[in-house]
Amino acid sequence: MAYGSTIKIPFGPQHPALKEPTNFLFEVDGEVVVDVKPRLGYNHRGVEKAFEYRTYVQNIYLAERICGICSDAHTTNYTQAIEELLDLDVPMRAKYIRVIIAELERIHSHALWVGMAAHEIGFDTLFMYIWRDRETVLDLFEMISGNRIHYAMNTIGGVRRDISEVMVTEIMKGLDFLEKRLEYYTEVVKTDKTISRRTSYIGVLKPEDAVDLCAVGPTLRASGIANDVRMDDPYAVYDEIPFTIVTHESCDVLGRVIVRCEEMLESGKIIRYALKNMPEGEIRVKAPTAVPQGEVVSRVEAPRGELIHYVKSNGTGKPHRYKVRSPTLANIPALCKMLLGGYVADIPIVLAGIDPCFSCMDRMVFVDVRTNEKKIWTMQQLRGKEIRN
Amino acid sequence: MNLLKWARTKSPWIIHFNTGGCNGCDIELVAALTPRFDLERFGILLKGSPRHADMLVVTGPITLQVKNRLVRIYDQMPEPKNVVAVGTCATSGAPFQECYNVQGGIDTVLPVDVYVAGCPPKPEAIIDAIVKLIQKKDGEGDEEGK
Amino acid sequence: MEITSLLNILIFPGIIFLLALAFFYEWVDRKTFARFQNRYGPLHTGIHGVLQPIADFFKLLAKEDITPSASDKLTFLLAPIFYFALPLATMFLVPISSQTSLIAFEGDLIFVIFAFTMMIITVFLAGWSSVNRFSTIGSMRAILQMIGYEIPMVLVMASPAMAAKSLSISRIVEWQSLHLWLVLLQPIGFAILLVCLLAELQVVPFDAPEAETEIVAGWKTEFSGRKLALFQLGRDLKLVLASALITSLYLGGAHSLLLIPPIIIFLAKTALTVVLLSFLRAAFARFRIDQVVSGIWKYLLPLATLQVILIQFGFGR
Amino acid sequence: MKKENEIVESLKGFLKENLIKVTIQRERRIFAHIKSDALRDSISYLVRKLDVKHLSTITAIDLDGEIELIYHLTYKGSTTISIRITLSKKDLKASTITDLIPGAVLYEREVHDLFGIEFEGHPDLSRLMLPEEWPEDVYPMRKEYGIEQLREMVSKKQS
Repeated sequence: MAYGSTIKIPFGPQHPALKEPTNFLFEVDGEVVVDVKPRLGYNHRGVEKAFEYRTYVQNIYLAERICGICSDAHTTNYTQAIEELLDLDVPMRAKYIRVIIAELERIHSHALWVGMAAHEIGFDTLFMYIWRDRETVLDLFEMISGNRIHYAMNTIGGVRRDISEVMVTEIMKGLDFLEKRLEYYTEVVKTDKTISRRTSYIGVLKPEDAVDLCAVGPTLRASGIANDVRMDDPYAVYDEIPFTIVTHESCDVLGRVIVRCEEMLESGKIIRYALKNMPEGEIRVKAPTAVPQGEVVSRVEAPRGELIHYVKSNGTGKPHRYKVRSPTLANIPALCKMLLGGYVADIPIVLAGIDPCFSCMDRMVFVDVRTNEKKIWTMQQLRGKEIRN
Repeated sequence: MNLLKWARTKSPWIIHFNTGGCNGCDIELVAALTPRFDLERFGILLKGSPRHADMLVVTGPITLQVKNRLVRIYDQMPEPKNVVAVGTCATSGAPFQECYNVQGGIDTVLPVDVYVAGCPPKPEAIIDAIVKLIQKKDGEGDEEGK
Repeated sequence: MEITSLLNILIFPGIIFLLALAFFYEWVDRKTFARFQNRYGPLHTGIHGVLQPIADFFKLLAKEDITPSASDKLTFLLAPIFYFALPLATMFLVPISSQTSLIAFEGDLIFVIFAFTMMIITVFLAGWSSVNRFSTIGSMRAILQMIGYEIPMVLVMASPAMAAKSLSISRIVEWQSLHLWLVLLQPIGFAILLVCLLAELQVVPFDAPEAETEIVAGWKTEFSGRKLALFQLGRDLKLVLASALITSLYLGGAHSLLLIPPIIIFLAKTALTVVLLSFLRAAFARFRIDQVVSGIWKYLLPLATLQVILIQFGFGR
Repeated sequence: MKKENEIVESLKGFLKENLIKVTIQRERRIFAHIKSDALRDSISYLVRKLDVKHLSTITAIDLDGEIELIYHLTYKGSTTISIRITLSKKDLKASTITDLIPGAVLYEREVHDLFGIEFEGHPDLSRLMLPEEWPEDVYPMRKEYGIEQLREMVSKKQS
């Protein structure tokens, strides 16, 4: 390495740590990261333009394929928005089924993430074990909806498939096994020496930075701030289901792992409650195709955080404008704040800390960050500040 | 010479590249590594560097941004190499047909050996595709294997 | 050079046998690592996948061998050859088929320590000559890690020599057959040697130099085809060397036991050591490079010196 | 609905004539249309007085003749306040709010890239997520470009 100067390490677009194509160019001084320039856009497909060229029913399938891991969050959000435009009242049973599927997806997404985080720090055994147990959730999905990943459960006016009695007992059995295993993994994560060596005090995000940089989801909750769309802005039947928001004060990657593990257990309780109190009744209501003029902002708590959809309809069969802002996009500024000053060896685990889903997010590039003063910091100023303190 | 053919079919090392898909296929490919499906039974290892790999497993439609990087990865791989297009996006860029930034399937850029249909294809389908590609390389591939 | 010793060198406890042993132990390692992760591991090549390492080796031999234009050609070519030759040569110093190895002279333990250091130098040259950012960082990490574990390893290799009052591995093995095994006399030494050899093999708790998720493939990123095949074989031979060393220095080495020939005893012990190394590989997450070096200097070094002091006071003898 | 009325009253009190129209669409949803030059001080009012620190996103809509910007802010995570300003297509200028809410730096970049709106004072308005070979000053989300037009524009630029 030339003397004194830093070398630039390309991270991606093809990199074993990243499952999706994104390119972070790190400027590294020795092993310390001094500068980060994410260059995204590899995943940008121009989905929002395609929304304007399809009818409302076709858009359900497009909304689902924005992201493979949180596909149900996107369709729930989409169908809710259109139902609000049509002001349809969706049967209670359909809302309960939506909550059950959303929480099952949260377990599957968090389990997937904890496995990937373990793989990032080289702990392949935990990755293999937790992904083996995650298969039970995918089996439940396959039983309910016929597909492991894109379940296509939601449609405008309700849900397309019902959860019969046999399925309820099956889900209960799956949940018992899962909860036993997840408690064990949470125990492992909390007590294992090597995991805590690699994740505690790494990628620290102070609470006021998290609020300033508009972080969302587990990244925010791991810095001790308890806001969750399911509790604050309840949709479907979340206002009738008692559950607690999981937070953690450690503000580092270990906190994010623990928050996600405990959220999985919380989701298990939600599903049990929903299965017990699911009312009888039909699961769909006929929806007219022409949507009246109007605009709606609909929010959902996706596994990675607050997901916002905004739709503006002009009375025809196709939306005038459809805006999707995914949770990973909101977490990227917080991510860049965490990465500065860390080690090269910590980049993958900090990057994985916010559970980036670049396929939902890919619209953004981020360079600058504002620290507590009012000034706008350029990268050079920030580099000086980061190294000194 | 059949020792070489035996060796080549018994240890295909793969490298995975996501060209902008919805990462449904990626998590199914990674699920194929885990205990329930376990690709390593066929000697298949997921390698990090293109220099070490024989097969390039591509998921997702090609976005304009990622096109030349995909070609560069393909060029970096040493000879006898193959390409497996996993998922309908990689085969034809189906769900993102009208998106302005999507160029369509992988075959618009690379010579593809095996297409795996499905959105996303199940891990068994991905393993079946790789095994069929191995048989095709063996020469005793059955008729419908292209 | 009589015919028999030529045959010994070439065939039995020599090159052919060692290569076969290397492939076999890679299979044992991959199989146990997979079983610990509750999956099968290689299954369809040969019975239970035994021939998988051989298949990998021959496939790599037949692949195109790319030399990056910007790389330093000579070192890029020589590094794999050295990486393969060093462990093979060092294996002749370890007694396999009888209590004395093929080449036994006073001070062959020092040659083994020298060979271990040379291997890491070859790793550094390999990474440095392939001018690629990831390889540079990988090779720097390899050297950093060597600085970390080198001294405790030397101390812990020297303590059996002090107990047996000789610097030849064969004589240490003989000494152990007369007294207790050194693992019982010097348990700390055995534990530290295990940890240092894990670091030498660049295996999971210490595989920062080729950390797959951080720096692609570390110092091996640019190598392909025949060179990669030699690196793979070199890695397997190092695994055999490490387990053979642990067996000879601490587990009593190759000695005949009520008419079972020493070769069988040696194979049994080394196979068990490989399973133990593979278990350690499955049980830990990867440490960061600075944690490795500071951890070894803070914990292993004092323990190693304690071990040497204990021997002086007569505990380890 | 008490909380929403409070917010609307305090907004009316502060903005007076700058506030063109404000509606409470339903529980926890407020839409306020304000004059475009009153943007900065209304955002700073919200951030300081009502402690609304979280900007969810900025949506831009191409209504033929003018482009509408909607800033979606959330009050304590629950009520979404959508501040709407309209910019005529002739001068697409808006002032940045990155110094008030640092998280907005991303969303302004996206709107600049897809709609071509200049945000004065923005630290770095370089290319966002469109590929390098995307032709300059072609803004894909504008209504005047169809998908086929965009396709052959890009292929023309690439060849």
